[in-house]
Amino acid sequence: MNTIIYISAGLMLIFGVYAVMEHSILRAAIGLALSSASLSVLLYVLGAHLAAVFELSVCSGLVTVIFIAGISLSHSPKMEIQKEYRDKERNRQLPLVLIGAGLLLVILALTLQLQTPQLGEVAADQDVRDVLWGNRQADIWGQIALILCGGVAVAVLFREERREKK
Amino acid sequence: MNLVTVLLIIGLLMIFAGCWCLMRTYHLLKITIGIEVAMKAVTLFLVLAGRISGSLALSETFVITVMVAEAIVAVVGTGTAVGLFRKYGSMDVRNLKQLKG
Amino acid sequence: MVLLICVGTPLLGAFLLPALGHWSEKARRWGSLLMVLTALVCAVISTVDLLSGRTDAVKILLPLGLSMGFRMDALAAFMALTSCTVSTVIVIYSFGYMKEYAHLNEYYLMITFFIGAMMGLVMSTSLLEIYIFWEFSSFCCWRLIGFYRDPVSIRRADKAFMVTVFGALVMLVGFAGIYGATGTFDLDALRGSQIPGWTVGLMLVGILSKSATFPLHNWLPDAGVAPSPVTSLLHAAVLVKIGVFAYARLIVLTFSIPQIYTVVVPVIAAVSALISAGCALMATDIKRVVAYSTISQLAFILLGLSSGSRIGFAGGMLYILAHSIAKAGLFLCCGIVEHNLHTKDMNKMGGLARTMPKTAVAFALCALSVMGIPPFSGYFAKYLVISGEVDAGHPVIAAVFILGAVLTILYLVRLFAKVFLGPCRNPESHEGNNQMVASVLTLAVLSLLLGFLIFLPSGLITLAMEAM
Amino acid sequence: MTILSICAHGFVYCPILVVLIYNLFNHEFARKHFIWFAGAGATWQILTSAAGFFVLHQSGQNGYAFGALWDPGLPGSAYFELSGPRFLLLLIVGLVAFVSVLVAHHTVDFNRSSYTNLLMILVLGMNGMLLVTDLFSLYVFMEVTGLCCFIMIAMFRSRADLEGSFKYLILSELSSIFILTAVAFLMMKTGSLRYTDLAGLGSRISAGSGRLEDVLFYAALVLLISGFAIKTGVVPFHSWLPDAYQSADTAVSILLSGAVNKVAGVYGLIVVMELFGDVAPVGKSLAAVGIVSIIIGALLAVRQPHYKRVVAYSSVSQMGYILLALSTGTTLGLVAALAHIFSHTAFKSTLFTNAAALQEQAGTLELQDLGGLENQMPVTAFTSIIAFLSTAGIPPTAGFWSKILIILALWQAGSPVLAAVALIAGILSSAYLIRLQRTVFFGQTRPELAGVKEAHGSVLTAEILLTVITLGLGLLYPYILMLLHAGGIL
Repeated sequence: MNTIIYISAGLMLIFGVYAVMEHSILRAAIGLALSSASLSVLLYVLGAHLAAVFELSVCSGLVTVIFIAGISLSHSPKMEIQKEYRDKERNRQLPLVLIGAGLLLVILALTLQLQTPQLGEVAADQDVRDVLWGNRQADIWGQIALILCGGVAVAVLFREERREKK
Repeated sequence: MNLVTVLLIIGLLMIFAGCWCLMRTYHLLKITIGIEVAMKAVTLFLVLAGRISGSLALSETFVITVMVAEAIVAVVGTGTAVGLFRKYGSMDVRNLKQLKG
Repeated sequence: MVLLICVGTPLLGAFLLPALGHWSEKARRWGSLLMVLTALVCAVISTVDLLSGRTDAVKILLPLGLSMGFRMDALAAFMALTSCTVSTVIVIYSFGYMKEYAHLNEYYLMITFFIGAMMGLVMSTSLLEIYIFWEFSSFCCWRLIGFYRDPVSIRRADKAFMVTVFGALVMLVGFAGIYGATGTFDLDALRGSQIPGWTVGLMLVGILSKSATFPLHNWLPDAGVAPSPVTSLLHAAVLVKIGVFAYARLIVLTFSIPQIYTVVVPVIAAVSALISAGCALMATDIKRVVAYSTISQLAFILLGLSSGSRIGFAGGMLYILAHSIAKAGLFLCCGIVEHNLHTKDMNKMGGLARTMPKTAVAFALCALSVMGIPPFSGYFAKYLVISGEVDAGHPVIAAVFILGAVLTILYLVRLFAKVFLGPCRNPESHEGNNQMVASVLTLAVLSLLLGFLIFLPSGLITLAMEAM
Repeated sequence: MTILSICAHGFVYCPILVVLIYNLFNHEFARKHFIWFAGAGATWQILTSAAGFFVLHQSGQNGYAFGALWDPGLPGSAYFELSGPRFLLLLIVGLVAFVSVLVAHHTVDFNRSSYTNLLMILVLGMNGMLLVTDLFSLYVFMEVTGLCCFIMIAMFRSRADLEGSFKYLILSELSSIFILTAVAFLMMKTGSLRYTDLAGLGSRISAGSGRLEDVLFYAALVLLISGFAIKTGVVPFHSWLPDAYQSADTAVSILLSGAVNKVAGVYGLIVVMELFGDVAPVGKSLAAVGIVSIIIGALLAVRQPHYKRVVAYSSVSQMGYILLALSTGTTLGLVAALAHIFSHTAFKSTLFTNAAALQEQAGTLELQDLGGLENQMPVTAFTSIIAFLSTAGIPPTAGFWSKILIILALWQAGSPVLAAVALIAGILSSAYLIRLQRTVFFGQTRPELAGVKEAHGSVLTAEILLTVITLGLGLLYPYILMLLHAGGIL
């Protein structure tokens, strides 16, 4: 059980860092999707089954589709790519920094000797759907607004310019 | 070093990577990807918090809502980036020099 | 009720003037004059009440010690009468002077509003109220100094505004300090209370900036770019007197302050008097000379008020009156000269006594009063101030001020000689129009008459002294 | 259905309803008559927030809880609640939306229908933030607010618009990440995010307990404060703000400065103060951020070459005053902060409306191209002077009273030095605004601007409306203070 958690968490981190470091934007998007997939495994193991499904479909699926749509709408000309290589140079420091930060955190955790909480049991009587529809009406209302927002965003931001601004 | 600590550290590193991307990358879409990477870690934190405090169902509803928000942010970010691409013909942040003062 | 009319008429009525101006030029002028006269009449009525032993007051009670109101006491009555009288003359003068300019709507609005703010300030019963009217006056002086709208005027208007607002904000910090120590802004409640020394210092910054005393005096000579009635209003009737009034009201009459300030303030005043007198001797712009003279004379007033002796205080108050009338007269005369010759450089003038004799006479009379030559009112004031300082035990400072008085005589004689005497260099110049000449002559005669009728204001001054 | 419940439900239902009805009409009709739909939504908001306040005040209740969809019966549920200080912010939202619609009538041209839709969703987002009783729901509605703003800035699609929008998006999402992380950390401790469960958490936590959750609690506070500070746009998190304000269409700038950064940023900090104000460093850090941003914001504003940038940096500076008032944690401090929020809304919206008028009439907002416009545009000049006085805290305007209240609150809370610095910094506000006056209105008219006309129609109406509010409040403040005193608040 714990092994799967460690492995999927590690994969999530590695794919995430890959997504940040990879200078090809398409591969970065795929890295993000893989990171998302690892997270959804993690969520499933941790007991959040519904969230895991959503993670897989929305974040790993939909968001990647959005990014790929964005990429296909914008093909950088060749000379521009050269400029973007600078990204790669700047991001090359990232693993080192991350390892440093990770070591620091580990040392901190070891020296502070904090009393860490344990993972509790998954309560059987709670159903996500009940909680969502019964208790989180405000969030649902917010989601409706968010989706409306997204609709307008697609309509406004992605359309080709027909009329120039005066 | 138990499970919770390890997951917290991994999450923090991931947020760090996302913020790094936000601050230091030149590519507009990459910046949006950076936001998403950091959001992954936040999702993990929320579920972890649910497990620790024993209200997993509640945190699951949070996670679902966050995902919707995440997707819309990706839409808006990509849309703006594409708009900028149409203006400049490139996705380079260094082109953004209109606003100075 | 009388007080509300006195403050409200010019303050709120001023906003009717642009509307009147749309209708007719004449209505605007007379409307403005009428409002100022209303304030004057109300002040007189209220003063009569006061002398017969009744005090007019209105007050609204507010939480947090923010209560506000108006009250007419001896000091307020004295200031209100002085500034209203002088303002009335200035408004009449500007009928003639301000004929041909644009922005006249704004001019009359601001002048009237300014006088209303002055009325409000002198009668206010709360520190916050003083601050409010104080800022009203800064605002008016900003618009009025920038009246001609050329870049120089605008820059100097901004400078005057910034300096006075800065002073006011520092003063407000002082007020907040007093509030922190006592929990109220109400002057009645604060009377006689001991306040921390540093708040007095902060208030002094505000007072010095407003009454243009060294080291915050710089904006006043620069403000001479404004039209002459405006400068006259600023120097004589309202603006700079606000500072000394605040000193009298707050530091002399309301609070008991640390002893050190009875030395510090006279020393500042002495420095200010000498420096500005020196500047006046050097300046070649007639308005600058008179402006520096204002700074120097204000130092005398401050000295009188701060000396700590009753004689000095009475002298200071009398000085306010004498200086208001004489200085207004001087500026208005300068205005006539400037209006005629279209220059302010006194090297280009000379022998004007021949072409504009009435102005020359008025100027001479006012200058004599400022110099402090008996039997003009200025003489009594100056005498009382200096003897008050000797009384308070600072003979050295008194001696410095006598030097200052001598310098005053020097630069005013120099000014008069250069402009009005000698060979005539401006033969085409002529007397100003009737309203202008009548106003300056009125002021000149007033300052001469006051010397003989010195007992008239003394009733009020005695009353004010009793409150010390 | 009582009046109160109609008012309350209106805040969440009305914007969605307007969006739905608006999109039923055909495109050309909707484009032409957008002002009626958006205006109706905004007017409804103004009226119900005022009516709701009086009804609630009459009934003597503290708050009115209601669910968005059905009854808030279930235990532990996130429902909406109307209560005292929220009404003022709801009123501000309505007022700013109304002014923005008036201005948009002139400035927004080809994407009016998107503007209307987004405005209504934005209003919903802000109403949601103000009404929710749960930290997570606060985040959700904050995200709605933010997203609407990005789209509204970007939808005009010039280079500057897109750039400003993207910069805003980056920093805003950073703040979202901060806040969500903080939310997760807090949840580890409590298992619930309702305000009632979180309040007083600070007193139950001790720094030296050696428990991970307690350490994370402090981390959460830092993240919450910096997250909301980014949204507020205070120094050192201000870099997005001038860009976004300058690039956005003026109708959108009004929304951003008048309502969004107050509701999304300052209100968040108000909630943080309400929940965790008993942890001493919270107030202190707010005070530190506030004082720094007052001074730095004003200093930066002095040098800006563009009208809207000056006004934007002035926002940074004024937000500092609000944070300073909040940092006291006293009732007087809260009242002062709300008062300053309201006066800031009035005067900053005036300045931006003036910007719209200048843009429309003179065709530029670069300060070097403007000058001496007071003869051509007397009303705009007058309203800008009143706004200037209010910003600098000079009587008799609303800004003066709110600033005085802030100073008194600080003095009572025992930080006189902060109060003194905040007061003296008022001179910096006067400095940049007097420069604005000198370069735009005061002075001789430039020959190329001689043909400029006064603004007309709805922009002029908006200017006058806001100036009347600023001046009227300035004169009525003593009365308001008496009312507050009678109500037992002060």
